[in-house]
Amino acid sequence: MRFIGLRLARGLLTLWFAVTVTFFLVRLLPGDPVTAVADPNMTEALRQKLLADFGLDKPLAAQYLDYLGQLLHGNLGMSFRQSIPVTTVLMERLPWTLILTVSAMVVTIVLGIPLGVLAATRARGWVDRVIQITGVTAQSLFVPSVGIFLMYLLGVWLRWFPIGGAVDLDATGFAATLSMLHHLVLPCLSLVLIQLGGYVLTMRTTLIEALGEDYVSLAKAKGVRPGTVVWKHALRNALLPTTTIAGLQLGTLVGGAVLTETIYAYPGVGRAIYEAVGQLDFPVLQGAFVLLAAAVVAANLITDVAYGILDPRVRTS
Amino acid sequence: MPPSPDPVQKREPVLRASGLHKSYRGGMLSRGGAVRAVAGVDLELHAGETLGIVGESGCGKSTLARMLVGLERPDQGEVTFRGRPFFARGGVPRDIRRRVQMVFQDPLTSLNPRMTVHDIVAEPLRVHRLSPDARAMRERVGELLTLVGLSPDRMNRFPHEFSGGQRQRIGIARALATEPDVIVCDEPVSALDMSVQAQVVNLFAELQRTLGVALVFIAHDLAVVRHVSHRVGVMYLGRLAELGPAGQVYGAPAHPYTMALLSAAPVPKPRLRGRSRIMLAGDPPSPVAPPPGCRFHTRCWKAAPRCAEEEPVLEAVGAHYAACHFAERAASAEKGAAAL
Amino acid sequence: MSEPPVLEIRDLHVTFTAHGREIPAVRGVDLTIERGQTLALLGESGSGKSVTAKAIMGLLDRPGTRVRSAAARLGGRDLLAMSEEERRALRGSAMTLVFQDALSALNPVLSIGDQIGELFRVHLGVSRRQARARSIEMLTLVGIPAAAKRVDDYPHQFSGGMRQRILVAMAVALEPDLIIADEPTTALDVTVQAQILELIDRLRRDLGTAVLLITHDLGVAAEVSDRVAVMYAGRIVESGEAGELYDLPAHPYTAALLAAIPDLDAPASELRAIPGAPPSPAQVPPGCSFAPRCDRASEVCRTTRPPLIPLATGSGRYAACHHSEEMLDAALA
Amino acid sequence: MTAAAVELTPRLRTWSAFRRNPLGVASAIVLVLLALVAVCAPLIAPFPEGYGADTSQPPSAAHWFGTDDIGQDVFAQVVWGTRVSMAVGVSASVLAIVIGLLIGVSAAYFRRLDTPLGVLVDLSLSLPVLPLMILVAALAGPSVRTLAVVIALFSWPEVARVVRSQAIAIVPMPFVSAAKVVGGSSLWIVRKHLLPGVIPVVGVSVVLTTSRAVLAEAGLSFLGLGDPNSWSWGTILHKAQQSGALATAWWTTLFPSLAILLLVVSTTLLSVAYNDARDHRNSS
Amino acid sequence: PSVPGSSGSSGGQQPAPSDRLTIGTTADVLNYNPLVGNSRTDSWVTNLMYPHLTQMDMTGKRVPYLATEWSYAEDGKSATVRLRDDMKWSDGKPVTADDVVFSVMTVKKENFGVVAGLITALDEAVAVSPTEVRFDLTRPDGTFLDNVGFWLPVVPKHVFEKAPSVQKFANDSDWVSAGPFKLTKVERGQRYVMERVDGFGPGTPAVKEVVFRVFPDVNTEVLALRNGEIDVIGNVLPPATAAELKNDPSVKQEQIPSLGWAHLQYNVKRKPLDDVRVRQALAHAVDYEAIRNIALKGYAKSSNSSVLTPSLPEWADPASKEYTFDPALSKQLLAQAGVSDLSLSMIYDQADPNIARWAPMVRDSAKQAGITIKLQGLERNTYVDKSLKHDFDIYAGSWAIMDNPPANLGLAFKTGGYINYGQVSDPKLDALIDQAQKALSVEEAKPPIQEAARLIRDQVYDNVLYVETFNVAHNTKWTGFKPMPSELLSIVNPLSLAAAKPAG
Ligand SMILES: Nc1ncnc2c1ncn2[C@@H]1O[C@H](COP(=O)(O)OP(=O)(O)OP(=O)(O)O)[C@@H](O)[C@H]1O
Ligand SMILES: Nc1ncnc2c1ncn2[C@@H]1O[C@H](COP(=O)(O)OP(=O)(O)OP(=O)(O)O)[C@@H](O)[C@H]1O
Ligand SMILES: [Mg+2]
Ligand SMILES: [Mg+2]
Repeated sequence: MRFIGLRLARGLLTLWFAVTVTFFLVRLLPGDPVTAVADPNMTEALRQKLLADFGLDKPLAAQYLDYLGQLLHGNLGMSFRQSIPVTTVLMERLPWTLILTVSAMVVTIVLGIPLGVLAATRARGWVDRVIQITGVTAQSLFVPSVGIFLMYLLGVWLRWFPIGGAVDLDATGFAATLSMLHHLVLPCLSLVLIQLGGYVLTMRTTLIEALGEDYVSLAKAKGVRPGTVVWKHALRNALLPTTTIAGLQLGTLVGGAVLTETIYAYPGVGRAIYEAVGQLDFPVLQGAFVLLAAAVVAANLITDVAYGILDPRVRTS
Repeated sequence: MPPSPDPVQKREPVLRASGLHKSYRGGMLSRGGAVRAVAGVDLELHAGETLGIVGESGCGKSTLARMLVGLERPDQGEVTFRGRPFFARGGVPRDIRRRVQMVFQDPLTSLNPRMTVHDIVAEPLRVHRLSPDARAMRERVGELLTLVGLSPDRMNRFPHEFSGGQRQRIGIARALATEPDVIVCDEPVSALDMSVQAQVVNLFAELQRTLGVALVFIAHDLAVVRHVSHRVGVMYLGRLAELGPAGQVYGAPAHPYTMALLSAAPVPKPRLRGRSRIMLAGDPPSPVAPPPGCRFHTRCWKAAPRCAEEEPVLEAVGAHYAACHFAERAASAEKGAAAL
Repeated sequence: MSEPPVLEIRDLHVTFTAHGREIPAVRGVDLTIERGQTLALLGESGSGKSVTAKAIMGLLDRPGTRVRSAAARLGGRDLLAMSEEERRALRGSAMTLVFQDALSALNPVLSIGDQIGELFRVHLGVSRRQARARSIEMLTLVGIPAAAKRVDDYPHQFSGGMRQRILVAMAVALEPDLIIADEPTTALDVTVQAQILELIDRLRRDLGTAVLLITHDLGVAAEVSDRVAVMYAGRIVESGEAGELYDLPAHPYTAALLAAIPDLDAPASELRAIPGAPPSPAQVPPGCSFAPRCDRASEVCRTTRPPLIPLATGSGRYAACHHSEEMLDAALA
Repeated sequence: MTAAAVELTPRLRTWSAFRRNPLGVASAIVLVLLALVAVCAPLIAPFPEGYGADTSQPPSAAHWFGTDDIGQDVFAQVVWGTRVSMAVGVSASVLAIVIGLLIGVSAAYFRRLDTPLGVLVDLSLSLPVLPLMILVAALAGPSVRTLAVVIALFSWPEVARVVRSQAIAIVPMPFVSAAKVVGGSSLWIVRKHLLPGVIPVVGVSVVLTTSRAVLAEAGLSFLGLGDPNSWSWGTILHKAQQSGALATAWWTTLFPSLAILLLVVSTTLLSVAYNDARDHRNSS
Repeated sequence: PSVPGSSGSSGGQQPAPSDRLTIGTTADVLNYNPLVGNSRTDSWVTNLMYPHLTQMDMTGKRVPYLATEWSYAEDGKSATVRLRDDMKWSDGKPVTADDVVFSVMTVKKENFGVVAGLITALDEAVAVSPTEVRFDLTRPDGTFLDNVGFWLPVVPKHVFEKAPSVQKFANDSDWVSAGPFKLTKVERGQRYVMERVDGFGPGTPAVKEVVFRVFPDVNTEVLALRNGEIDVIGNVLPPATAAELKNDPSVKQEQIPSLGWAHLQYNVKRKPLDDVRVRQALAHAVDYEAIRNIALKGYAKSSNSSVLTPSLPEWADPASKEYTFDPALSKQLLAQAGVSDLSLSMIYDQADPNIARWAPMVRDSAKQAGITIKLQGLERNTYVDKSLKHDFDIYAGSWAIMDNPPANLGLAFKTGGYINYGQVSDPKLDALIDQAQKALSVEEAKPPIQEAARLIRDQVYDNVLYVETFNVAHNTKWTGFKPMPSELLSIVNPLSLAAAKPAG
């Protein structure tokens, strides 16, 4: 109970921190939303009126308290540029980001674990080297370059996958799902590429470490089959640090997908942030950061749960 | 029997611990209660004397040692050096720090692997500015190394280039650098190979004889403690079960736990194999929730209902002290057992 | 008696390669253990005891490790002639290993029942339920109270002594021919140590298993072993029946060890220490490894390695020293 | 003792293990070469400026990496880009490491600071880095110095965490207690025992943060927040992207991308190799 | 708005691919209220929904759309517009003079948006009949009809009047529109689907459906065009891409004149830029030809250093001469002005691909004249902020749409003009511009405005570099577009899309 309370308190703290940091950062930006919509015919009086409309004429502290107060009511405010609530803007984007990041995460884990195991069990052999180099290389790729390359190769040249977007206009029902997956492949692939390396390398190191532990020797001494030794005895332990990394990444991935979503014209939150910076749309920006912080908090909770399932030392004490 | 120091008992002790308590609470997230590592220990150490402490793993020996050198601040009670309390305002006074030193269990981890032997031994000299210049410092380090039986020309090497016994000598040299009055040794030989152990034990005995420092010698090996100590304390779960002159504690133990300990210790004499031994049941209880009353009653074959309720105090039993409701009877019973 | 010894090892060598250097950790070890017998393998840290044990178990399969021996037989079965799969089938059933540090040897994320039951499932192919039932039996056997309740607990929920008992339970579960116990009590309190040693000894008596007890504690060896082998720098320097060996050591190293033990009954002012330190396994002198520290060492000791040869005195005494006869004579005189 | 004397020092042991790892050695060589290119850029190619007659030419003998849409030599751009990219990477990582080192060590040693600093680090780690970098870079205006500072500002928590976890392993070591018993002050212990102890892991951090900083620099420059007065790999890519030539003039993107890849891969492999070499337990 | 996984289309039969024209755009529609929204990408969509009084032909002359005829009264104090009678709102109500009056008077009353600044002369708008509107003006203003005709979107009075504040009215659902297409579905971040309106006044569109798809990155957009996923790229192609795409047989590019120009402005309030010789020195230190040929790949025309560009041939002054690129002359002028080691900073929007291209060229050519120019490529908001605050030495930028010289020059060069970034303050210039604004016809306005333009050129109040020729790409499967000048109209204007049809 106390544990849960602490986690929650920590989550709230994280949220508050993100809100505060971004609130002030955003307001430190040069110019104001009104200059962003500047048009040649605007007069100074008009400008002031607009500022007042946005509530930007009040002192910063008052704006901040207002914002926190609204936030407590779950109100993220209205977008400056699009006259709709920020929640609407974000909620339209969030599902896509979740689809993208979660699928990338799942694929990464599904591929990363066996590759890590392969590298660790063949440590210092050529298989290990190949996996390591590939992993590191993939991790070091620059997203936009990869994106354009993949789209050119698989989209324009081979015509296997569509260019940009998230789902076809005409697709309905099952076809819509298929179309969604079809559009998901390329952006997901880029995200997987850049994440996979980290996973495999961590898996490899922790598994090599686990394979040197006494409990692995004991399992061997019990006559357990080599495969079982790796997959049952060593892997369960090696998964613990990997889980932490996965949790950390899941949280930051949402924000980290900015480049990917922009290049692939994928309608996610990351792109909304990028656009909102350009438009100085403070409420959307802040809302997005609150959302991302919430994602991090949620990811941490998930990690804790996963940790509990994997590690009885946590579960039973 | 080690040479007995001069009639010490009457003189003012160099180090006195009274009513020491120390608990550790777990991290912020841990549930259970605090570990009560030391729960009420009183000790006196006289100049030139060796006080041995034995006890099983986790009974609080190291915690006691750390409090005796001022590394840890007791929750309750205090440690005084020649009558001056350790924790004045703002930490341990520098001169007391200088006078009370420590030798650690693991010779390797207690020496910084990135420092040369010279730097390690010179560290106290630097901290207390005991050497006017670098040359004097080298000379002093050389002297100290010679004193512990190491050749001074190896002082520019790193600890890992030495064997276990030699490393422990480096640690001892460091402890001697400030010319302390008291050295607390926390299991100084447990990590050593059996063929080297004796070298270090001998060194301690000799240093004490020549320099007259008072030693607190902690170990779990009964024989080693017996070998170096004038007086011996037996600890169980954070408390002293028995305390007294070595000969008496070993020869006529008053506390059942001391008896069990002595009897369980393996004897390197195959011929004595068949002897009757006291086999304790179960494991030592957790220090988080020590049993009420006498802490030993859960495993004691002599326990009576009273033991579960009333905590025995350390009181004189003949020439030494024991904390047991049945101490005297135990002492006589032991004689009977020995006769069997 | 035509019954073959439970374990027979001839000329075992183990060499590690690390940083391009060869470390001959074990250099020609012979071991024989008869049924129902306890052999204590004594020796100080780094002398190669654990490596020997792992080599016998066939656990040294990581790259950079070379294991070679002239003969290796377990109850008459030739381990060298077997396939890896056949050897695996013997591990855990015909020969078992008890580790020193029970906490690190038990898998923290698997329940005790799962870890013990695995033995039955791997070797007997029984169902999960049966394996569980057998695990409870084993826990009861080694004296874990309320075994049925605790079978699903995890290692961290047990005390040190209980964990060690669980390891012992695993070692005896399939009534092996040979139990190798690698310092099974070093991490434990004396009072608990006595319990565990007693337990192993009782099971040995009941099952007639042979035990290879690895220890560096002369006291422990004296308490439980029938025979003792003393290892120094990767070799066995002396072996023999326990009582005889302690009374009349035929190797200066054994003698020095015995002399260095403080005696409870006779607290002397000065212990007889052995000068110097054991050699690093990567750097062993050409002759007798003990020669640099030996007060009897003569020229021949520094140049010629003494072989482990049977001694005239006593039953099955062996020693590897150019001066053993001298020593025995001196002691008897 | 002769036996012990020949044992290698940990440093030498690491070095000898490292030398045996072809990947690590190759990476180190690549990094040294890149550093040389950065330092000697003026000797290798003239600073890319002005315009040329041959616009959008594919690679040829005259222009190894081709030319961009205003006829500048891409090879020269990449060479000079090495300078800025590496400078930003290295200075950002140095800055991040100084901050991370201070905070990590303080958190590990001063128990009372641990919780607040730990929370600060955790919170900072949970912020979405790239979007925030975009914000701050927009705020500060584009220049090489801004980039370095911004990147450092968001990279230190990672370093602090690594440093703290290493330092926290050192704090309970008996030699630290020994220094205390001997009378060493907190400052003394931090200076003489903790800092030297965490330097090896910081070594790994340096390369890793550098590579991350290079990627971050490329990302920010790509989004148009780079320094327009100097060439970095990200700037080259940004210009290629702006000219809409990513998909057609492949050479304008391929070579800077490869340069980024080369640097990041070699730094990562170097740190992996270094870590492997340091881990004596498994280096058989 | 749709949620992933839910079925997309409204059901019914799917249009065949050739019935659908897909247009790539780089941003979402931010505001569906045409009176407020002013981004180019917003306008593409709202222009198809809300009619304007007039459109433009390729020379910038106004052509009829909702209005059929328009004229000023003799005294210039009022103007009359006749409307066509066959336009209907999508809910069946006719588009009448009331709607026009409502639209313009709301803007005047609530004082917002682009139009507000253009109708300062308006006193009152009156619906004379359902098809005739009269604007009463407070002073003669020859720019009024051009401005209102082109910029004012006409919104349905019966819908918009219900909003308490039209300015705050989001208009984000249940649209009532009167253009050739009506908005039927919005998937923010992805696409906007518009269906054709049968019986659209000027003629029913040929294509059944127009879809705008959002691609934030031009490169991706180009790939999508080549892949056939989109038929038209709404945005102007970067010159390099246009040059590359020339070789692609499946892509056709329409050349659209720009109504604006790219230019350098010097902060005349700052020393030594207050000295005309220094400004002239700077003007002679720019290699105009190179910028047009290299940075713009030849997709740019010279404006002869005049603010009257060739895009508006009616106004252009053939006598104007472009500044020569002459570093020697430049040095000489500087020496005359007594300036040495001139070092200036130049701000520009780093996100503008063309300027980012030629800004270094300006720097490099200035270097030949011994002038140091430090580039400050800024993030857009910072750039706008600095421009408005006149915080720069040299401002590099481009005007988007300057469709009426008297009106535009007033904003850009009259003392205190809102976009008078260079802080020009020249009484002679002010007088000339005033005179031109009062004139009711081009003939009348031309002499003073050409005089003003010459003054601007000679005093280097503005240094016009070029007028871009926009390239808008579409798939060769489509034909029949009616291009109009400026990026705002290009081929995505309502009349063009209404006329577009599959080729062959
Ligand atoms: N820093 C600490 N934090 C929490 N618990 C501690 C700490 N130090 C010691 N303890 C606990 O206090 C108890 C006594 O520990 P201590 O180290 O004093 O025992 P010990 O007698 O020295 O044991 P050993 O023989 O194993 O060295 C143990 O239960 C231990 O777990
Ligand atoms: N995997 C390995 N790689 C390299 N050297 C090894 C390896 N395992 C053991 N050694 C070396 O072999 C020697 C013998 O080790 P072993 O573990 O058998 O000693 P031990 O007698 O069991 O000592 P202890 O009493 O400390 O357990 C040691 O010097 C050790 O360093
Ligand atoms: Mg201890
Ligand atoms: Mg061992």
